Amino acid sequence: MKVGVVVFPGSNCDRDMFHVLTDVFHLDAQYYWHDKGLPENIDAVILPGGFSYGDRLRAGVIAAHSPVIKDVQKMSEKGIPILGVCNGFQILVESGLLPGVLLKNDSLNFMCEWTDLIVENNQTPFTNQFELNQKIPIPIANGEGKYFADDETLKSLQKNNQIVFRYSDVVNGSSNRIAGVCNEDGNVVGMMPHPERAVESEINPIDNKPSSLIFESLLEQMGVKN
Amino acid sequence: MSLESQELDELKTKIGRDPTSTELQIVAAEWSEHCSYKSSKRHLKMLPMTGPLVITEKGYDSGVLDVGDGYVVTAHIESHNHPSAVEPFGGAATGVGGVIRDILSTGTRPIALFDGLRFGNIEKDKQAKWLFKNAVSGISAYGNCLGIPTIGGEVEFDECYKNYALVDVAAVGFGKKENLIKNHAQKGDVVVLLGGATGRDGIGGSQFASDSLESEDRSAIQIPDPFIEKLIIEAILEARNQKLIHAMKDLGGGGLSCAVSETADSLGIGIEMDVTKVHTRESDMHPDEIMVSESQERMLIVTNLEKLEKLKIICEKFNIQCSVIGHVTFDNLMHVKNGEDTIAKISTDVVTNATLLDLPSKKPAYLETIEDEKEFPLLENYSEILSKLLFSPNISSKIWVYGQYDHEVGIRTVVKPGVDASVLRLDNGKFLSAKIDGNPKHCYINPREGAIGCFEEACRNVVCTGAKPIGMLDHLQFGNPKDTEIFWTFLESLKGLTDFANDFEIPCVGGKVSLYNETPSGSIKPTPVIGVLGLIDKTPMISQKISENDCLVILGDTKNELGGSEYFEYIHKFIGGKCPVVNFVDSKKNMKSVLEIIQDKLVKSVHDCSKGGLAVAVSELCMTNNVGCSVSLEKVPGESLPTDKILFSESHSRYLLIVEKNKLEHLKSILEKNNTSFEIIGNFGGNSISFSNNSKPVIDLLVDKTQKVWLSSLEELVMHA
Amino acid sequence: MATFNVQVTIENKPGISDPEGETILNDLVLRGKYDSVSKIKSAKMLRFTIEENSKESAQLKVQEICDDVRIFNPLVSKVTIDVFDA
Amino acid sequence: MATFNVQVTIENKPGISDPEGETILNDLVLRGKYDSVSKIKSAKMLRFTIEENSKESAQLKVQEICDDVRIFNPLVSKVTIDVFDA
Ligand SMILES: Nc1ncnc2c1ncn2[C@@H]1O[C@H](COP(=O)(O)OP(=O)(O)O)[C@@H](O)[C@H]1O
Ligand SMILES: [Mg+2]
Repeated sequence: MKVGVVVFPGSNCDRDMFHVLTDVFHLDAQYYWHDKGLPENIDAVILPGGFSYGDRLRAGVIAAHSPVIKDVQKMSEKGIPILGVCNGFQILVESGLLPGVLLKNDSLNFMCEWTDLIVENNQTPFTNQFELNQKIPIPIANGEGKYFADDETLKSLQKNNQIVFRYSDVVNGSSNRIAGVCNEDGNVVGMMPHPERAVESEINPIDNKPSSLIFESLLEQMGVKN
Repeated sequence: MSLESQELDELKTKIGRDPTSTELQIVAAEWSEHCSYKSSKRHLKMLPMTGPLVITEKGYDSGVLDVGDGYVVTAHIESHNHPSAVEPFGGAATGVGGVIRDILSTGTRPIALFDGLRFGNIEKDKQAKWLFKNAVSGISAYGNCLGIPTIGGEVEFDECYKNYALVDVAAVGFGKKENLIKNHAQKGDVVVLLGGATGRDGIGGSQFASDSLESEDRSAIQIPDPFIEKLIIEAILEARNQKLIHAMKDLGGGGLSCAVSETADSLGIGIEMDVTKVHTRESDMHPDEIMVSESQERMLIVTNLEKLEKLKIICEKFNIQCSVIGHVTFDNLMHVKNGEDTIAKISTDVVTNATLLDLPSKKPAYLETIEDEKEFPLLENYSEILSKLLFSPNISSKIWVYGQYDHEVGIRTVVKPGVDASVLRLDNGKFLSAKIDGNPKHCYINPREGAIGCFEEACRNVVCTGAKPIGMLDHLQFGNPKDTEIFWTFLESLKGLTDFANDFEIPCVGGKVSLYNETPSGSIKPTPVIGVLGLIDKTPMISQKISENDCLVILGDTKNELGGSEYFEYIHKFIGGKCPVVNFVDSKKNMKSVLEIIQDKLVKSVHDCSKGGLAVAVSELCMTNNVGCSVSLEKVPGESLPTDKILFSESHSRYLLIVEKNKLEHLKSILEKNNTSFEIIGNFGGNSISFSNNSKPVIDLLVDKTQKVWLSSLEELVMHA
Repeated sequence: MATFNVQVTIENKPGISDPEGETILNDLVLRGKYDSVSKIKSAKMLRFTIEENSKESAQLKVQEICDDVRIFNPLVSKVTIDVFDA
Repeated sequence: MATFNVQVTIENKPGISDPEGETILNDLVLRGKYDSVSKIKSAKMLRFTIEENSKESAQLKVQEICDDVRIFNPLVSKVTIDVFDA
C-alpha cells in the first residue's frame, strides 16, 4: 500500500510524518512535491504540518492553490483516505475540501503544548480503531488553530457526524472545542494536533498507544496487517 | 562609519597606495570588531579548542563534534544585541536566521535552537517589557516557521540592561560525517550567491554592532524572511546530498565583503566577482552598498560549472534565486568589478587580517569592596520571601516563553524544556543534551568565578539528564573594551573559562565575542553565556513522577556565598557579597557520582540547584510534580549558616536527587565510595512545600496555589500588568 | 492603460469576534487610561499596484482576484476595495 | 464631544522589504495569471472609535496612544492616521 506525503514550500513536518509512516508503521510512503500531480495508484494521501508559504496572508491559503490540490480533490471524490495535520488541515479547509476555517488562537500566540483529544467519530479511515470518547494525549503546535464555523455549519457537522476530535478542555477558543473534522463522506480528515509527534514512546512522555491508533486505523482500512 | 585614522594609514602602507572607496568599505566592514575580533582574538587562543571528538576544517563557522557511528553534531552561538535593542522582533528573528546558516554552512541540518534573553527591569520598565515581548515573538516566528525546535534557553532581567537587550541564540546541527562540506576550490570553480535579493536593509550592521547605541545607524534594520530561509535550507541540503558544493559560507555581518574575503582567505585562493551580477531588490544600489549590505537569508557557494547546472535545477524547484557572481582565481586577491570596471583589487590577506590589538586592562576599583557583606534587617516571614522569589520574573516559570516555541517539531525532543537541560535523540541511538547558562549578577561581583559558575551550571544541567559534557560554546558579552576596567573583566572571565575547560577536558567548539554593549546608563554587567553539549550513550534520565515517601537527597555543600544571589538582589536590593566559587575537585566528584547514579537507575529524578538556591529548587520539584515536601535545613551539608543563607545560597555543584526509600542504601554506598558530600534532607508527601530548621517551622506554602502563580506570573506581567 | 493603487481592506464580518482589536483595546489602551476610546477593530490591508484601462476595471479586476484566489475567507471576513490614481 | 473613526495604517517604510506582500504577489496572484498586478504591499490596520472634541484632537489622541503603547516600531513602520466622522 502506497501513501503519498505531499510537500509544499515551507512544509516542515513532512519528514517527521514520513519517518512515522515508514519506520514505525512500515508503510510504503513517498514524497510528492506540490507542483506535480499525484499518481493514480496511491492508496492514501497525507498533507503534513508546517508553514507552507510562510503562512502568509492566512495559513494554508496559498498552498490551497497549488496544482497538487486538484489531484487531492479528485482522490477525495474517489473516496481515498486523506489526512491533513495542522498546516495540512488548514490547507484542506482553505481549499474547500473540509468545512470551516482556522483562525488565530484566542491567546493570539503560537501555542506548543500537550493536550487531550476526545474521539467523537470512530468511523473514519483514521479513527476506526478507537473506542468512542477515547482520550488521546497529543501535542499541538500552531498559531492559527482555532476552528470556527457558523452555527448552521456546526449543526450540520454534528448531524452528519463530521466532528472527529474535540479537545477535552478549552484550549484555543475553537467552536465547540473542535480539534478535527471530516468531510461528509468521512474519507477526508483534518486535525490540528500532531499524531506523528506522539506515536513513539521515546518522545511521548504520557502514552503513545492512543496516537498510534490513528495510523493503525489506516492500516486496518487498507487491509494491511502491521 | 569608517576606519580609524591609524587603521587607514596602516591600510595604505600595506597596499602601497590610497584605497578605492569600495576597498575602504570592504576593509572597514572586515576590520570592524564584530568581524575581525581585533580586541579579543589574541586572547581567545588560550581556550582549548581540540579534543578527541572535535573535527576541524578550514572555514567552518560552527564547531563539529564526532558523536560516533559516522555522525556529527555541529553547534554555534551568536547574539543579535544591538539590532534587537532597537527592533526586537526583527533583531531576534534575524539572529536565529544567522546562527542557523552557520550550522547549514558545514553541510549539517539544523535540529535545535536555544535562546538566551536579557532585558531591563520588566516590573518597572515599559520599554523592557516591549523589548522582551517582541524578542520572544521574533524567535517564535522565525524558528517555528523553519520547523527547527527551540528547546531551551534562559530569561533574565537586570537593571544593567535598561533600554537594551541581549539576545543570544545557539543552534545545533546533525548530519553524516561523510556529508560535511570539505571547503576546497578548484581551478575553474565559480562563486554563486544563493537566496534572498540584496537590498539596502542592514547596511553597516556589523559596524553598528561594534558601536555603542548612541551613535547607532538606524538604517541597520533587518527584516526577517523565514520562508526563504526554509527554502534555502532544503535547497542546500539537497545540493549537499548531490555533492554539488565545494565550499560554502553564510552571509552574516559585513555581507559580501566578509563572505567573499574570508572564503578566499581560508581556502587560500582569490575571488574575482562582479557586483552587477548580484541579484538586488532595488535597482539603484551603489556597488559599495551591494558589497556591505547585510540582507539576510543568503549563502555563498563555490562549485564548478557542471555542478552549477544541477544546482540551478534545485534552486528552480525551490523558487530561490541564484546568481553566479564570480569565479575562483589563484592570485589571493579579492577582485571586485562593477561590470568592466575594477572597483577593488586587494589582497585577501590584508582584508581578513586586521591588526590585532593588545588592549590594556586594569582591575576595576569597585571589585575591592564589592564582596564585603552588609548587615540586613532580620526578615521573619520566609514563606512570604520564598513566594516573592518564586513569582519574581527571574525565577518564575518560563512557560510563557517556551510555550510559544515549537519545541517538538523534528520529533527528536525527548526531554522537553521546562526542567534543566533538554535532550534530543540522534539517529545512531545516542542522545544529545544541551543547555545555555549565564549569570551576570555573579559575573559582576567576580568575573572569573562568575564565568566558571556559568560553565559549571550548564554542565550541571546537562549532567542532570545523564549526559557527559563533550563540548562548550562561549559567548562573551561585555561593554566597551577600550575601557581598561571592562577589558580586565573580559580577560578574567576568559581565563576562568579556560581553566575550567582545561581541567574538565571540555573543549571549546565555538563561540562569539560581543563587545561595546553599552546602554544609555553605562556598560552592561559582564555577561558570558555558556552553552554545553553532552552526550548520552545509552538511556537518558527520564524523570519519573515523584510520589509520597520518596526521599530528597542533596549532593554538594551549601556555603556562605550569596553575592549576586536573587535573595540579596531581589529581596534585599543589595548588589554585593561573596560570589559562589566552584571547587573543581568537588565539582568533578559530584558530576561523576550523579552520572553513576543515573546509570545505575537509582534515582527517579535529578534537579540542579542554582538560581534562588535550595528553597527554589525544592519548590520547583514540588510544583512540577504536584507533590509536597518537608525539608530539614539543619541536615543540609556545608558550612553552618543562618536559616536564610541555607535557603537561598547559590553555591555551585549541588544536585537534588529524588530517591525511592528502598534504593537509599545502594545510593548511599555509591556516594560514600566516591567520597561525595551528601545528606538525606527531606521527604515527599502531603500538599505543602515546607522547611524547618531544628524542628522549628520556617516555610509552609501550598503546592497547588504556589504552582498556579509560579506558572502564570510572567505572562501576567508581560501581557496584563 | 494607466496605473492604479487599489486598496483592499480585509476585516472580520460583523458578528465575528476580533480578539486582536479587543486585546489591544483592553490590555494596552484602556490600561493606559485612554478611556475616550470605545472600540478598536483590526484589519489587514493589501495595496495592489495594477495596470488597467480605468478605475472601474481596476476595481473589478481586483474584486475578481480577491474572490478567485481567496484573498479573504468569505466565511469570516469581508473586503472593501478602494481605487486611487497612482 | 463627538465620535470619530480613526484609521491607523501601519506598513513597512519604503525601502524596507515586505516579504508578505511579495509572497502574495508571486505565489498567489501572479500564479493565478493576473499579470496586470505589478506590486502588492501588505499593511495592518486598526480602526479606533473615539470620543473627542474635534477631528484634530481625535487624530492627536490616537497618535499619542500609538506612540505610548508602542503599537508599531517607528524604525520599521510608517504610520498613516486618517480621521472620519462616525
Ligand atoms: N528563553 C527560553 N527559551 C526556551 N526555553 C527556556 C527559556 N528560558 C527558560 N527556558 C527553559 O525553562 C527551564 C528553566 O530555565 P532556567 O531557570 O534557566 O533553568 P536552570 O535554572 O536549570 O538553568 C529550562 O528547561 C529552560 O530551557
Ligand atoms: Mg537547572
